[in-house]
Amino acid sequence: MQHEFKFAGDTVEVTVARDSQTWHLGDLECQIMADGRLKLTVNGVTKFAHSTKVGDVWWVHIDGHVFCIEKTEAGSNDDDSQGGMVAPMPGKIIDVLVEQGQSVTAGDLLLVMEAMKMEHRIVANMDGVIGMLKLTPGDQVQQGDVLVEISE
Amino acid sequence: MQHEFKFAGDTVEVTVARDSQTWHLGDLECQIMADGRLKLTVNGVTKFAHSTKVGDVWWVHIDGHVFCIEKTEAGSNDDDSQGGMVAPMPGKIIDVLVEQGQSVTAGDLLLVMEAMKMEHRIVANMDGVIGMLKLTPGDQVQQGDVLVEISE
Amino acid sequence: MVSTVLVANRGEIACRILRACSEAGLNSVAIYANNDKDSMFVELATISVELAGETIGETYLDQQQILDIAAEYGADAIHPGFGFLSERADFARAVLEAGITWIGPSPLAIEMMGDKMTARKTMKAAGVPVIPGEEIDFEDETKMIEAIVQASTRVGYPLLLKASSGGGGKGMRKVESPDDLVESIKGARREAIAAFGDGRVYIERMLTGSKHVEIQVLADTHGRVIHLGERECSVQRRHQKVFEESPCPVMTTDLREKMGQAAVMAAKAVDYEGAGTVEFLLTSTGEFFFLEMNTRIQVEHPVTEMVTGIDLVREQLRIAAGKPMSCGQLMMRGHAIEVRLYAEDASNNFLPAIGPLAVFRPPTGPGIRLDTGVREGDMVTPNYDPMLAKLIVWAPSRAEALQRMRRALDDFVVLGTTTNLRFLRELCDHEDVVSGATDTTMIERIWPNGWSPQFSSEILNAALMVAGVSESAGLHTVQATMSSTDDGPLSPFQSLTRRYP
Amino acid sequence: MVSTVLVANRGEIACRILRACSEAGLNSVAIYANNDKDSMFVELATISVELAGETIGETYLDQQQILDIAAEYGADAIHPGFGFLSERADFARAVLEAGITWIGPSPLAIEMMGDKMTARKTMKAAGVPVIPGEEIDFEDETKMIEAIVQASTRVGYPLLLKASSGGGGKGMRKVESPDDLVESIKGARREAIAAFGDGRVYIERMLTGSKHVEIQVLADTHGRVIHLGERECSVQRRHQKVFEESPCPVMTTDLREKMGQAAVMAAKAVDYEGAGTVEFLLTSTGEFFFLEMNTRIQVEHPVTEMVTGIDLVREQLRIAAGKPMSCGQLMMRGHAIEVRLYAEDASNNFLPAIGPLAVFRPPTGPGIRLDTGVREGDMVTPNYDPMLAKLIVWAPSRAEALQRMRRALDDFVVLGTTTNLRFLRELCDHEDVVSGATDTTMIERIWPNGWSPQFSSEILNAALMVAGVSESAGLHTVQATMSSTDDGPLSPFQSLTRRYP
Repeated sequence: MQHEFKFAGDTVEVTVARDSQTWHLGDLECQIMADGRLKLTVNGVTKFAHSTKVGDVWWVHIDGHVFCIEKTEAGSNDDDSQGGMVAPMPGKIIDVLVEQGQSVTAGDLLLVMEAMKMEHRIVANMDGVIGMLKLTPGDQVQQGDVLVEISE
Repeated sequence: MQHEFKFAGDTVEVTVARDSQTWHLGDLECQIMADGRLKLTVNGVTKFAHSTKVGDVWWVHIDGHVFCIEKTEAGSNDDDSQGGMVAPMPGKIIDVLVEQGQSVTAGDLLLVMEAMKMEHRIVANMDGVIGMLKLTPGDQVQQGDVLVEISE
Repeated sequence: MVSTVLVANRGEIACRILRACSEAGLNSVAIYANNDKDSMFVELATISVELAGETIGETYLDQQQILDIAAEYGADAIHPGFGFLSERADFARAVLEAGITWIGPSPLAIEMMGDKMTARKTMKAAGVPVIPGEEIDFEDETKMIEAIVQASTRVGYPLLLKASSGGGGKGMRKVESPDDLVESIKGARREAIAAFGDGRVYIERMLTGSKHVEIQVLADTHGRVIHLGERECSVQRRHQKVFEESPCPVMTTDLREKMGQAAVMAAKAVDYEGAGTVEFLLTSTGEFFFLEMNTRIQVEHPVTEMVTGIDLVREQLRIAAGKPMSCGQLMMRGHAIEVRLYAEDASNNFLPAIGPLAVFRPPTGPGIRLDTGVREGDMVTPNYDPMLAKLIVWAPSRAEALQRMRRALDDFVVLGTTTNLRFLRELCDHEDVVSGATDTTMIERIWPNGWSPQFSSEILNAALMVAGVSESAGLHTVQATMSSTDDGPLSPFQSLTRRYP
Repeated sequence: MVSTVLVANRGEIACRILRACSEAGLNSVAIYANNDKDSMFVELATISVELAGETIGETYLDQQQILDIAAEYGADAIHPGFGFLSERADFARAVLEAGITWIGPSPLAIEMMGDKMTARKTMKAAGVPVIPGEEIDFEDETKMIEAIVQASTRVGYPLLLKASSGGGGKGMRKVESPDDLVESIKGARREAIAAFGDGRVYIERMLTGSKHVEIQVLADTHGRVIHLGERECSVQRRHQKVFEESPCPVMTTDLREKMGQAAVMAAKAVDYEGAGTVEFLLTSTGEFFFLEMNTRIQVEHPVTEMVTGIDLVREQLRIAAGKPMSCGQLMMRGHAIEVRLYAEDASNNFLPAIGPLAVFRPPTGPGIRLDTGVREGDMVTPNYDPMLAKLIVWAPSRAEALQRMRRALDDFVVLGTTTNLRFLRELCDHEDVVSGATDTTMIERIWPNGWSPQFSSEILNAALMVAGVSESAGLHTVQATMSSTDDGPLSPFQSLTRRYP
């Protein structure tokens, strides 16, 4: 199966093949364990990995390292600078100045959030129409959360 | 809701009433927590209980005590000495001498099991017809498991 | 006598104290804000009482409400933990006036150590070495500037301006040259007034390349004041400790005895009672200077417990009950290291992170202790300090303790929230940590442009494969919905949906 | 030098050793039978190799197969743990002949201590006190009976007959009066032949009301032999220890020194190397007698580690690699207690139990150590020893250690399999345990008709309510299907279906 992921800003294609209970990718082999962990064979050495998906992101723990690997839809335009504005850090929504369906111009003030005792102004990065917008004042957001989407 | 349980050989009726998120039984109050544990208020003091059901038995941990409380069907005849023969201790089935649907007479040898390095002979406790019988030689059984059922 | 202890705190230190009460056969009262109602510490008390109010000020810092709860539930002692009200002399006084035992030193001792200039003067009078510098007795800006400018010629550069009411780096300014002095004084004063309502600023020489070494002291009401050896806490980021150990790698028996005696003198100078910590700067030439005294139990107290075999919280309870401390002669053994696990992004200036603890699997095995107030399924919120846990290891030697810490950090799995686990792990491999050549500015020195994780392409490929297989097989899925407008509790099973293969 | 250690064991002790290897920077090889392929220890090794075969004899006891695996995967040392092949001199010899380091004493030392009559003679020659009694040098039944009958008049009643190859109570007979002697000799001999293929039986006086006190010793290849103080293991059921502590509550410095010196003499008499334990009976009058020497690491080694601060497994690895032990002067501190958590029905003559570990939540907090090889979701099978875990607590004093153990046992939740947790918990409240007046027959004395749990009607009512609410709400449901005819692994998520509210 082929998947498109995003890691550290780069888009990565990952194709894994299944042969009975074993998955393959190049020399790597992987089995899913009964408790949901994954058993990997890397250069003849076995490693155990944990994975869990939060939102669109796979969190992977392997050998003391943690990787956040975002699942993206192949072919779609998922450049953050285009469609969605993301929270620069964890914080709290203070004010919402637009509503779903509203037309906006690049630079318009959309949201105000508070984080680290400072106010951050979230402005439109393009002209367009406000898409999904579920936030209301008082909501907590996590770093990287999509705050608002704009479609052309 | 009313339930019939069996504990230490005695049949016990337990009726719990629900009022929004809180369950009541006499002076006792109980709430189910998000992680599946139960929060009890006993004489004004809060205790936390774990429960899990294995087969027909509720295992309950509270205050360092563990209780095994068997769920039985109200009104049904669940006297072990009548319908079902249970394993006297954990062990391994050595031989199965009857099959499902077969008529037997009280005293007939039905199964042989090995436990604690000894052989135990399981004989029919009544005349009747062998009901459900899933065991085959080599199976492991746990103390209290119903080995074979006989219906009149 | 003490029979029921109210713990005026939350999180891991509340868990630590509540367990100690339980083991000591004491009843306990936990107090909690509504957003903590599913937190672990709430379960560990005999009785748990919800605080009215929303903000920290309306809950954990609401002195009157806490005193009312103590009265209502018959608490005859209050343990403040650390942070919150622990170093508030007015609260200690109110507790005592309500006829309740305060598990800590006298309000006067808190005050004398809380005001940094008073503490400096008291220490000088007691013969405890302080950092070369001068107290400045003016509140008026013009007079203060004049006095500091004069003093600066005696103290020398680089120097530090410090707010007398300060703490945690607020109201502090490093001054490299005389040109910057006046502006820095004004800035420090402004910040100090804003943070503490007290603009008094004093001046100290800056001692670069020093170690932060602190001495644990214990004083009972039977006239015994002892020290329990040192902790080295030089490894700090943003003025906050992340890696603490005991013994200090460069400590000698002779120096320990000298620093210990200085700490005991410091405690005696304020008629100290209970557990406290005297912080020193230890220079590379082996000189040491009083920095401040923390008049409470400290975050890093477990490393002292591991090497001395003394249960500091139990001793606090004993001393507060008027009993003599139970410690015999100081017997330090082996080596203990603590690291602080924070929900933060070490690769982005250590900014706090929030999120679900979708997976939280601490390491296990001999010599590993975890002090935490969270468990798998909990949410990390921005409401409180982002420290999730303290991981403490003990081993017969420092090298073995570091080996054990590396293994423990590798085995510690936290997913769903960004943590500093990998940062801590890489720290354990750094040559200055391995050799014990740590000082207070080492993190800035090692990673002047910030830290970012190092990994091989093999391990990244393996991780990508794990993501690919997990996605293909539809493994665990956690939908993090986290909204403070929800009326319901932050339930892991309301917010997490899991599928198993 | 040693670089790769094969651990010829399973379960918690394999986990313990594998973690020590990992922390020491050594590679490790785990070997496992097919029915252990999902066990925890398999994950902790650098490489894990499945053993061919079904029975224990075909797997963990198959010496040739294990040696072949060691050769194939480049293991240059073998750690046998306890049980299995750990006291098999022939295996130790085969390991050495294969050019592999044996992590244990010499085959000759194992043999000399393994044969109880040889051990008695060796100890007498070395000046170590042995239980009054006589070795009997006849294998022929008639001659043996004749010799024992004569010896019995010198030894006195009550007396014990013991098989020379014996262990774990097999081939042992208590004889109260001369009338029963001949029959008992015949019975003991028969049992010994059946169990060990060796019918030799000898005679010792029975010392009632004694304590089982053992001394840990450590000997390196640089001529150093030391003792690490004692463990008291008097609390036994069916000749198996369940509650072990250090120090022994009645120990004095003087007696420890004497017993320690006797243990060191015992070790020196067989040119001992590595970690070993010399077991003694300690009578109420303070006399002590050699019982036997265990030539391996012991189940209860953690209590010694907790009070001495020495990592016994790391020392084993060090000594096997030819290095000097790293221990300094003996420094015992505080008090440690270990209880053994068994899957067994304490209210039914401690019969082993099996089942799913549907819930397995160990206690946490400072001073608590859990050595285990299982985790939630595992199945307890009748294939191996029913010990699930060792719960060890440490505290500054014995009273505090008992308090901590009570709290830890109350917090330990195991559901789905019957365990002895409650039995252990009640033990901690018994006056003889509280006062330290334990002896080897105390469990039979306290509960002559067997133990059964004590609980109030209030707590039973609460439990019934919990069952009622759980049933009403359809809480967690675990369908335990456990069949050895299944080809699949004993997967917790194949066999457990869970529903959450």
